[in-house]
Amino acid sequence: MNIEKKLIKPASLEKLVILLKEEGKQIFAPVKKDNLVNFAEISTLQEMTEDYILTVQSAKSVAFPKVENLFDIKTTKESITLTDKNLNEIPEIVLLGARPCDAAGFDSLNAIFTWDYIDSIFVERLKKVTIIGMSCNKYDAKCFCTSMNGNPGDTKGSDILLTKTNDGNYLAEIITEKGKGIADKHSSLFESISDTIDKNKFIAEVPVKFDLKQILENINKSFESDLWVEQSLRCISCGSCAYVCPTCACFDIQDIYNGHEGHRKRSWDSCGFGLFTLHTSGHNPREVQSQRWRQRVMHKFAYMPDRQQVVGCVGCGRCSRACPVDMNLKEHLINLAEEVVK
Amino acid sequence: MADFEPKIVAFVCNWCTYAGADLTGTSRIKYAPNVKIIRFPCTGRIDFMLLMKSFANGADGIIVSGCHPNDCHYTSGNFHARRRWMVFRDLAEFMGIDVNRVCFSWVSAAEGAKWAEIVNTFTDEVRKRGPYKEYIDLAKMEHKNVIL
Amino acid sequence: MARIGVFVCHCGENISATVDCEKVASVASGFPGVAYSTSYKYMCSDPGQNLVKDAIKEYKLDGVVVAACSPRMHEPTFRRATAEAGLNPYLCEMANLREHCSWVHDKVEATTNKAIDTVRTLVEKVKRNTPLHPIRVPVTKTALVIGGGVAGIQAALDIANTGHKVIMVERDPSIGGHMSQLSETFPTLDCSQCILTPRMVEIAQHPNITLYTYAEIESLEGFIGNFKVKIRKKSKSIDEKACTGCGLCSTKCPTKKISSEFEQHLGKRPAIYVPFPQAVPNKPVIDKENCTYYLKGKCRICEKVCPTKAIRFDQPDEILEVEIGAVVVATGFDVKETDFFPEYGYGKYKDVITGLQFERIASASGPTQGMIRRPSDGEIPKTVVFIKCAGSRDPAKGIEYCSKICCMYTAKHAMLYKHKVHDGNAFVFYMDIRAGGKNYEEFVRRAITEDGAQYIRGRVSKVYEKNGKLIVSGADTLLGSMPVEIEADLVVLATASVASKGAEELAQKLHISYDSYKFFSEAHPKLKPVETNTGGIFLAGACQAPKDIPESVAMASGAAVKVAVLFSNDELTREPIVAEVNRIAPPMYSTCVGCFMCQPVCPYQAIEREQIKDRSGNLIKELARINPGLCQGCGTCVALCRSKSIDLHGYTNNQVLAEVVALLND
Amino acid sequence: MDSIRKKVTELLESGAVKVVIGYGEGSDNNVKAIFVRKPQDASKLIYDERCVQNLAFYLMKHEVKHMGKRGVIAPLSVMRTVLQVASECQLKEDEVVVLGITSEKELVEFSNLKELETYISKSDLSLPAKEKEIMDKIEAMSPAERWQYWTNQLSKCIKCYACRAACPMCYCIRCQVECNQPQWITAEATPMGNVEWHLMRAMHLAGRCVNCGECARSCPMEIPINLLTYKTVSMVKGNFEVYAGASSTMESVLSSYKSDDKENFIR
Repeated sequence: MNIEKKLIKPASLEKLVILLKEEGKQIFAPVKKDNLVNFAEISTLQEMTEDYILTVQSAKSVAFPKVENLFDIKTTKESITLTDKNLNEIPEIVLLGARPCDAAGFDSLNAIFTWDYIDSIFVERLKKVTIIGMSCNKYDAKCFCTSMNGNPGDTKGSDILLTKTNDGNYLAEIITEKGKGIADKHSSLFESISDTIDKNKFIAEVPVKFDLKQILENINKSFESDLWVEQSLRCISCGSCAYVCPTCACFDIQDIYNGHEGHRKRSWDSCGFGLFTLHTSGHNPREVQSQRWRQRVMHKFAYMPDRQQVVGCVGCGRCSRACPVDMNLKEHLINLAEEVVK
Repeated sequence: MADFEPKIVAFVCNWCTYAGADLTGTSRIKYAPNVKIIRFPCTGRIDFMLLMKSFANGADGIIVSGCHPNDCHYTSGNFHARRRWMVFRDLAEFMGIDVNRVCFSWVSAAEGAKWAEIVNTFTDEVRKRGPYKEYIDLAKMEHKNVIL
Repeated sequence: MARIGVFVCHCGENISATVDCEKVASVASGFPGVAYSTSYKYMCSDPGQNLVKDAIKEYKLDGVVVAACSPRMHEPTFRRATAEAGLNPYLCEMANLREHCSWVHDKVEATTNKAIDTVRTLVEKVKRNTPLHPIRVPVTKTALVIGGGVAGIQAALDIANTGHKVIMVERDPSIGGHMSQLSETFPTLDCSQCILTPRMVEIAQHPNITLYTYAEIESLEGFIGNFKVKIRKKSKSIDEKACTGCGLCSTKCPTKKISSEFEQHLGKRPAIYVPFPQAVPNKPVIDKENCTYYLKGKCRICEKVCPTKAIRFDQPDEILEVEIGAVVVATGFDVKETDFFPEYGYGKYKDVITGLQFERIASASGPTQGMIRRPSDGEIPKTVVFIKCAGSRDPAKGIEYCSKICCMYTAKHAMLYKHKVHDGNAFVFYMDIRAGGKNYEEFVRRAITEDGAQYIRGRVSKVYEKNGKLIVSGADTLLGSMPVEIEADLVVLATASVASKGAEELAQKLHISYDSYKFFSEAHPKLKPVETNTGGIFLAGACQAPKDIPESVAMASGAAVKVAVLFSNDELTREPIVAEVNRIAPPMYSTCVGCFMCQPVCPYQAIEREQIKDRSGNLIKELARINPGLCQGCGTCVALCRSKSIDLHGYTNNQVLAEVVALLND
Repeated sequence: MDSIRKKVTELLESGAVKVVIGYGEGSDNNVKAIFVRKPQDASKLIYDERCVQNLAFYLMKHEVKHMGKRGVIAPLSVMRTVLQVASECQLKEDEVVVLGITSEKELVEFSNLKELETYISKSDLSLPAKEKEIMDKIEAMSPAERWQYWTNQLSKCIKCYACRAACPMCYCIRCQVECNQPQWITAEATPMGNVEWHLMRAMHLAGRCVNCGECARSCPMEIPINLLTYKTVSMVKGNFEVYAGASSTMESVLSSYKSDDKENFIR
């Protein structure tokens, strides 16, 4: 589908939010609370903030929530009944204000959840998400999307991408059928705009920090490198990087059951946790943090490209922002590249 | 609210309060049926998490009771328990948990009447406070998919 | 799915009068995991128990809930029945529908509902029960008796006569205790030493008894049947084997003016001494604090005169380590003295003395050879005032209890005094006369009516000296609190009996509990008066509370029987309700991280440090281990453990949390 | 700073320690923990007001532990942590050299933990004024407001366990929150589970927290969870007259008792 360019004025966007909500969709957008900007459900556009580079947490939970009820369990005297999640209950969600890197992240997640096993709940959730992204006009030192083949105005992953122009209006790029559906349905809000408008004028220029190709080619050779140990010495094995990451998909499954009824639940987990790979036998194949750090990086930069033909990183830099001990992924990747060259 | 009957769970030690409650029975002293007892060997065995789980499972009030100081069957379990309760109460109060819904008491094996009195007084108190709605509401609240 | 049987008992009408037992049984039959549910009129009767046993077999039950009376009543009954049906007894739990339900609630729906909730709770618990097996520990059949007073002597002889070995440890140079200091005993007025000394000799000669005098307990470790005691034998500075007890050393010792403890400081003794002539063992010790040689490095006269060369100035303290199976604590009491009674002038006036000092004055072997002479000038006092409850029953003095023996010994003192000083006046100030005991009341009555002791009901406010007389100023409450002043020549205070010096330290060494007065605590005030809360440690005599001689002796025999019962088996079986630290496969070994914060909370020192080493002996990990022989199952460590690495069999985290959830979710 | 670098060089040259854990320049004006193993790398050490991480955590980290004897650059919180973890058998006296940093940024050396204890006994261990002020505000609220405040704050928690990972006292290899037999606390972040988890963590730190604030600093959701453990700090100080991390031999407050502990809340 060809990208169609339209113009949407703030007042129209405001109206769009109300109309979409009236259609029964949940609208999630960046909201500022206690000085933190995160996605939250909004009813009006006023609740949304534009004062953010990135939300603290990624937008992934619209399709891969922190906790997912996989099925319900009910025990009676005679039997145990399992009831699968009713996919029809999954709401339609409009994700407004997602950055291009957020939008790109769903590609990686989708690759994992539809690889050897098709995760129907994830697929259904993602199907019902419409992403109205918003290009970045600011960036910070942790951003490295351009090194990851992305850019602050990338349309990949978004259904509609908004770019704020000088006059306060938004350039709306209608990217997918889903996006077109909305634009067509509310065509009065989408005005036409000259095709020649140069979007790049309105987006941030994020410098390229390393050569991704070089890293992808060489990383497999680094498995035995001492650098993993050296880099991870200061890592404290918390899960904050994984929990804010738009592409991390590790999860844990637990039964919450009171003897009569309960649920099997899936919740986020992190490969950085010491107990993540602990076997019942007591053996732990990734016993120390350097192995877990290597796993995290290699999973994203070696195993995923290998298996799912997609890199498990979008360069949003959230992990580095969240890390309490300055584990800067970008720097570590640069060092790795240098090491491999040596 | 008039017909609200609180659910109260009592954690008691085997040697003093459980025996004291037995004596209440043998003495045929009546008390409110709202309180249901779970037996422990000693108050020292009672984990503060059990109090939290009781509220989360719908208790409106909790009684924790054991031997008077120096009477512990195991000499010091109640002393250790008392310290934990001190810290727990303080912290819970700081978090806005309604500590008035937890009744700590010493009831000896000889204090059958005291047990009945504690149960009745406390049941009345909790009845007046009403259901512990704030807590149950929180327990029932699903985590929003995307949170603030 | 579990196969639980629920057995609801009507208890005649005790339960069914207010609880709808049929309904409880029928609702329970619908609980998940309940394979069989029924109710019966008397579940504890033979037919009732058979019903349980038959159902276990017929329905292949793997857990039993008996909903009946208190488990404190019939848990053993039903666990036995369960075992007889071939199921592990610890898979049986009781729901208390009688004491905690039917007897305390009216016949309303809520009562039956509570019964149902209780049953559901226990069903969820028993689903998580695991088979437990009694813990067997061997028994070392040697008893330790601490204290060589009359109680210790009695206990030691009784145990020794059952054929078991006894080790007796006495802190003083001689056994005999306070009883050896007494003149005559109430209510028979027989001579104290005459009845005691044969027993003391028997201790020394009994083949089953090893006696260590001048010795103290250093530490006690282990558990019932398996204690290890360290005994410090203080240096006596003599070779006991060589010494014949001839007494020449004492006679020749130049330091003779040391205040005698045995004589309650009314007499003197030399630095090398036996406390009293009938002492057992009758061999001296050197009092290092007063011996010239130890103080100044010169003298050694005793060494020169000793015919068997038995003096050993360089003898060190000796620490013995002995394995024992049971302990009888018989450390007795002390009397309150010193400046505790400033208003009575004790310590200020020489003629204000304690009852125990009066015993020495009245004793034929005492400093006055049994003549009643007062300490100040040796004159025979013509007026003696006895003040009872000196300290006892006096909250203001911090002693609220009654010392129990003073009423009797004061009557005896008045009587002895009148027998010896016929024209003397004996006044007794008292609060109440407590003379419960065989022939006791008659004895007191005799002191008043036959011997003319003058009893005045009231308290003495002050004793002061005026013109060489002690003025005892008090009130007679029977005469409307009329002030009374008596000019006395001697004042005897029936001072409070208090815990023996060092009782607190000893209790801590033995890990037994004590009350706020430092008297040792019995396990149960009615039913376990000689047991302590620590298995295998028993109490005898006044270390538990003030007692007279017959009571102490009776208690000592009681303690001896408890020891004999313990020693009647080669092995002990113990309830398997004990805590355990989890173990998992290497390289973790356990989720325990070895912070050992659980160690100090264990009242029984049951938590040990276990080192896990690799083949070359390098330490891999240190973690906690609970000695099942020592653990009594209180679970204090379980609640404390942050990583939940400790659990308590019978009350596991899994069980108790399931109970909470089941109780609150119908 | 020079004296610190000089001392570190000496220690490494003489082989007295195998590694010194200290602060170094990180990315984007951040400070990061560095592990100096060569004398010449001592020059990378820095110390300024950005150096707040509680480095004592690394003393017990598997990889660092296996390097051998460790030196650590130790501002007050690190010094206290060393004593506290030593009292909990997680660190032996001969495994560590504490390079203390005074509030004037001066080096202070200790030849043993006893000396460190003496230094600590003269230091101000009280809670930071800023947090105390917030705590006072919370305490002044009504119970309902406090409940509102905390449920609101804690609902942000995503259970990434950064607080636990950063806390040097949270050295358990399996936390109670990870027990699933029984499952005390739901594995996922739920409003209730979050309250339970943070209350439990604070209870487990009662009498042990040295108020370094590492938990709150590491929280990506910026929840002031340190206030909960700080509450236990002030409670323990108020009732039992002790601060954690003052001695390597003291018995923990919750492992001990006094027969006359306060019991006016017990009926």
